[in-house]
Amino acid sequence: MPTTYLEAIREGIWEEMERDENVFLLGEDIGVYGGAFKITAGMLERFGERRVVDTPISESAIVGAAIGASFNGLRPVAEIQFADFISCAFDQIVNFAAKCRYRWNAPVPIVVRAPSGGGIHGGPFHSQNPEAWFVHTPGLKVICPATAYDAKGLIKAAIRDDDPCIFFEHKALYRRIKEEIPKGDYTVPIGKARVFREGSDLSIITYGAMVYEADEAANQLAGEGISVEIVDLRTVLPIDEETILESVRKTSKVIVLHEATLTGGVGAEIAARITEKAFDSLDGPVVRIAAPDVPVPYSPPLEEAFLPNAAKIVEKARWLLNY
Amino acid sequence: MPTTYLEAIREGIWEEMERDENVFLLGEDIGVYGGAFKITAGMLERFGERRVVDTPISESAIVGAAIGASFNGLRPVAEIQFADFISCAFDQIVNFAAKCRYRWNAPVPIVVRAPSGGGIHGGPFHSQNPEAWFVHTPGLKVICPATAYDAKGLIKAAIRDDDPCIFFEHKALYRRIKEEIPKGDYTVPIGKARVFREGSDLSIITYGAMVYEADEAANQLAGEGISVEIVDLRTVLPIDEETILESVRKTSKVIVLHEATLTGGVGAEIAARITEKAFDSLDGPVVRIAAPDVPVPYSPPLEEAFLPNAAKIVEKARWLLNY
Amino acid sequence: MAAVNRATSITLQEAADSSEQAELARRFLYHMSLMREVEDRIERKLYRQGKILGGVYVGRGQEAICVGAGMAAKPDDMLYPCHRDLGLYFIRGVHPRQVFAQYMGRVGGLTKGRDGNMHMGDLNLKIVAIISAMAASIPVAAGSAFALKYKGTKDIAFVFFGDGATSRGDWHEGINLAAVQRLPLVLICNNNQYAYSTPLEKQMACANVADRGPGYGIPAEIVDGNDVFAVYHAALRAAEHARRGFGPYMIECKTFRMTGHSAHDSASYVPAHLWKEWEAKDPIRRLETLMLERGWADRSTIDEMNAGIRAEVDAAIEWAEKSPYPDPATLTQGVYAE
Amino acid sequence: MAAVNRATSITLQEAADSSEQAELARRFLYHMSLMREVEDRIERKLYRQGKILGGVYVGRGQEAICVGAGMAAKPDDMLYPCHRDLGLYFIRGVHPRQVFAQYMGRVGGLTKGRDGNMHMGDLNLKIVAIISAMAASIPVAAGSAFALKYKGTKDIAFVFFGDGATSRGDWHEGINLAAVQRLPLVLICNNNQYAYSTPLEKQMACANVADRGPGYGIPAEIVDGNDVFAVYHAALRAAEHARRGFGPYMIECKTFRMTGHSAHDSASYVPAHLWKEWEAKDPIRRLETLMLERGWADRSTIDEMNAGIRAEVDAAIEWAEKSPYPDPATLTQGVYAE
Ligand SMILES: Cc1ncc(C[n+]2csc(CCOP(=O)(O)OP(=O)(O)O)c2C)c(N)n1
Ligand SMILES: Cc1ncc(C[n+]2csc(CCOP(=O)(O)OP(=O)(O)O)c2C)c(N)n1
Ligand SMILES: [Mg+2]
Ligand SMILES: [Mg+2]
Repeated sequence: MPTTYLEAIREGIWEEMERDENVFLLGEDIGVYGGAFKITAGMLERFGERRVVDTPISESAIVGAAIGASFNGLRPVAEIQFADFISCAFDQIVNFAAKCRYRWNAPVPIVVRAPSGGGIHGGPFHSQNPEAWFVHTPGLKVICPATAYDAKGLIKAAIRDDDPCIFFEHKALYRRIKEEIPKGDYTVPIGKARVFREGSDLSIITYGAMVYEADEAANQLAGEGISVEIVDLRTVLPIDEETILESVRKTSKVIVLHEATLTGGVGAEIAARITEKAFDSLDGPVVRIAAPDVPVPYSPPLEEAFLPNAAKIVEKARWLLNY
Repeated sequence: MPTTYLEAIREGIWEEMERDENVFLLGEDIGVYGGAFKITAGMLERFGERRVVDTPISESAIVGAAIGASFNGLRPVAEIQFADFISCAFDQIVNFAAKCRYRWNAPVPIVVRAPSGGGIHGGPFHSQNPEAWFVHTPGLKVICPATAYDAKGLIKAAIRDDDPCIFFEHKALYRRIKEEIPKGDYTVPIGKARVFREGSDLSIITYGAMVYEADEAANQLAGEGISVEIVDLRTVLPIDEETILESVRKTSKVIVLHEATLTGGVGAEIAARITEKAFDSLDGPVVRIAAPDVPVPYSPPLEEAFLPNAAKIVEKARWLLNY
Repeated sequence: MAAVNRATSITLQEAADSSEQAELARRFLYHMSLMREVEDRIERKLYRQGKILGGVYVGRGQEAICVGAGMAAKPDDMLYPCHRDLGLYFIRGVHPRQVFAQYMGRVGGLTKGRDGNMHMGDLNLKIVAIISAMAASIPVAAGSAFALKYKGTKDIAFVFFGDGATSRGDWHEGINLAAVQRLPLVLICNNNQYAYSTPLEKQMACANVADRGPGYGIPAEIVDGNDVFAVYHAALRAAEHARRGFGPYMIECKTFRMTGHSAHDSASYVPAHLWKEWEAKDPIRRLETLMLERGWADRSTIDEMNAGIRAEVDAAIEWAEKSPYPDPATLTQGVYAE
Repeated sequence: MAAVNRATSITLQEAADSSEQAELARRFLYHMSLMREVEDRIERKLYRQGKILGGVYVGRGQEAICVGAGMAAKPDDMLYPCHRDLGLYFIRGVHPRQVFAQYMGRVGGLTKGRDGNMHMGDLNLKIVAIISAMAASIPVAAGSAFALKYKGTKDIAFVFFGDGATSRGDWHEGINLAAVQRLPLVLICNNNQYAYSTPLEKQMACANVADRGPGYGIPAEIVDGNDVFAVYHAALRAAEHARRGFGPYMIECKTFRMTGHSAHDSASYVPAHLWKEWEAKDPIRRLETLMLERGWADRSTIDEMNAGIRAEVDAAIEWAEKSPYPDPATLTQGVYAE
């Protein structure tokens, strides 16, 4: 039976809880309620109040307490109810968690999970993709899985990782993405991209929900005889430069795509690296496709215009291929 | 008599306080003490406790209160004692201030001042350059002046601006930069870069304290017969794309330089835009020079190795010119 | 807890005469019933019909709080609602059709489709759009109060929040700043005993939110949040305190959320006896009973009023459904001043 | 404020016999005097000689707080110092030479030159490096307390903070979380009446930090922070409370910062009479007087101890100055696990 993206994350956490007594969960409404998105459903019953901790509405304290618990041997998995509220815990993440190892050799093996992304009519405060803030913060690892397989393998890898990991789960994928995945234990390495689809004419470098828009665009372009390669980054910090550059060297034309707003987004970093390190391989400008620089609007026609999609990708791809 | 960068900002604020009764100041230790860096020295005596408000240690409340006061007709200038602590007010800035106009047509004419930057042996918590986080936040304006002239003109423009402005003052420039500036009223437009030094062989796009490192490098390179153009962005959001592209089209070789850490920095955005919009003008990769991806270290030899400087620029420039 | 006053019963002393009381009661009832009707339609009809997308949060059972406090505010006072305070909008003159259009993402909504559901406001009406991050509104409201004092007005700011919001850092920072600066700020807590699925005892280790007043050096009073007169009179006292320059004043309104956290939440975590207990305390039924007992209204006037509300709401929904969606061409407009 | 206990005088009852007392006093005095001497050298000598760059923050006049509380902690308890708590490091076995090297940015320092001044810690010694953002350490310490309880130990966490830090959101969130979860956390406030230049009345509108205890449902006690025995015994009570599973316990130590906020601050904003008043209450002089009065020490033993400290410190500075600077080649190492 295929497993949803949501269920895959749940399974990954569950298995890690079974495997390691030091793993525990904290966050708002994760216990009795099983989490706003039901990622932790059933865990209170299985693991008890000691290991599944419903907290007050205190994002900063949730992350802070996770850090402190990690100093004493635990492996906390903190949930931020919506990624939009991770800004309330920002200082703990960027100034404390991220810098401990470098400053005084104190590892901070925590995971901060945050349901992110638009397309669910959540409006400006329940749709954001804030990964770029953390990508600009040395010391963090930032994970944005697209598939159920990766979601499970990466959450498990993040829990075992000795550095602070920010794990963005795309809300629009939770129930939409279903696939067969291995039942038992496996991990996916943090920092390794994956060629999601092989191709030779054009590379699309992307991650998260946009992988599927890219794939849809690739299908359409395939009909026109154009072969698109899709690189799913999976981890946006550290960035798997090697896999990106390999693809670019192969196709010579590249689109960088993400759902977050354009300016200062992760796409800027990727585009900059490509230009710097594969300049001679490029047969055209590195094209970025992203949401425009506005808050995420609520009304369906506005949100649709806001989000990148296959049609917008196809259009830009044609332009680039004719360059 | 030449005016320091610090004094220029002070003069700018002072004049705006004189000009407009609705301008007021709030922050930690800005009254009796005149601010940690003495930007507001003498203002309590001149304008009184009503308009110069010493607050508790509450960065989030400082920014939040500024926003609320702006709803009722005031023009608050909030001071964050060190830019490193702006993360404590992050949610108020990125989720509330930045989105009000778009969401419900409510202008937020506030200025958040934040002394930033390294080179003063401040260590990981008193040296950061956090501008990129805000550049990735639509709705904000982000200002990073390099000269005393611009510092005064831009703080005045920011106070008069109807959008939320984050004003980063570079601590290492406060007393180091001195120049003759006009006494009375003038403003510098937000969103306009300036060609700091004209040249024809190579463009360096930069801002803040790095303008002087670029200039120093340009001097050295001039000795080798190489003519460097320096674009001082002054404002990093909105980015003055036109001025950047004009310079790139002229020189065909470009270095993007900043003091903040490399990955996900403002330089990525600039490099990406250049590649996208001036691809055919480029005679070599867009080279970025920035601090490495580590927290700002304290010890002088480490900090020196960390900060970009003229020598590092000259080396990269030579490489690029030979490309 | 010497500094905490408790006003748990209806205090009518302050009122001049019975006809004034009756008129006040009618206005309370109208706003509370309108709020109930509008939210019932949204939560129990339009949402289930798929006509409303995204989150739906209503104030069922808590209507006395925003209506009682909102009626105590003067028109120039600033209001900072939370997500169960729809009554405030009606008191300030927002029409139900604007609310439905807002929920449906139409241009007729207060935010013209840019934001959804109760995330709406209008500076002209001095009602600030809800800030989604719980308690973020407290320091912002303190800033409004600062400006009103700065300008030498006698206007004040009202800020509304739930029991769960009290755990946020912003709650603490905002109240403390307001207290130190003696800002004219009235703090209205709806203590409905749950924050989403989280019960009070997992939110705080003290018995009452009001127990925190002394730690900020401000008065904090507990009232029966299902008694609109009690809320109203407490809010008047608080407003008077603030207007006179004595600084912030907190009112904790004990109540219960008679619904799930949002429309998709069945609230199965709430023990059944609590529903029963609080159903009996419904603030609208309670006000009606009071009005009938005192002879301020008879059944038929109330029925008539309700019929009027239903008709008003029917028309409002019709209007909202005809309101166009925003033009995608406007997507990037208005991020900055133009 | 019924829930607030006040312990303003020396309470020696708990102690078994006088020789134990004398021994305890000697250890207090050694750590307090060592802290004073090390910080005097840093602030008044090395900093002025330009041998130390960046910020210098010392605990002059407040030594009784960290030493009294630190001695009440057991070796496996977690310590979260603030920036005027150098004594904690010595109690945990850090050598003065490591502190000087730290301040000078040398590899011999606790952070090997990566961080500066008192921003240092060592997980092996269970002492967490100061978090620069005021009060950010409170939720983190709560997390340590959580883990210690989770693991079934009887160990607890101590977190130190100033009066100014109490205004931060993290302070509130951290204490509330610890209270709700009944975590074994001892909260030690050094109320030195200033935060940088900001006096108490601009920081809070209540009389005492301890007045906030009831709002979190935790005991909060006020002690004379210049009386090391009073601090020690209060900390023992608090620790006992926490170890027994009763949750957090706050101690507010009234004291005064006998110096500027940092080495570059002349503190001209402090009224002269306060310096005089508090100079007379110096905790080290006071302890010495007590020891002499009780016959626990004579002048010459104290002088000897001080001479020993000075020699130790001389040697430590010499050592630190010889400690090399970090190799720039290591700049990018250790950001992540390798
Ligand atoms: C900072 C933040 N964290 C989480 C949320 C998600 N959330 C929305 S409402 C809510 C519960 C609020 O409880 P309370 O303050 O008691 O108000 P009530 O809903 O009971 O009226 C939560 C957790 C949020 N909006 N903001
Ligand atoms: C969040 C934050 N804001 C501002 C500062 C700058 N700062 C450092 S210490 C200090 C004063 C602290 O006062 P208090 O907590 O009373 O401690 P004390 O220095 O008096 O011991 C300030 C404002 C900071 N470190 N963190
Ligand atoms: Mg509630
Ligand atoms: Mg203090």
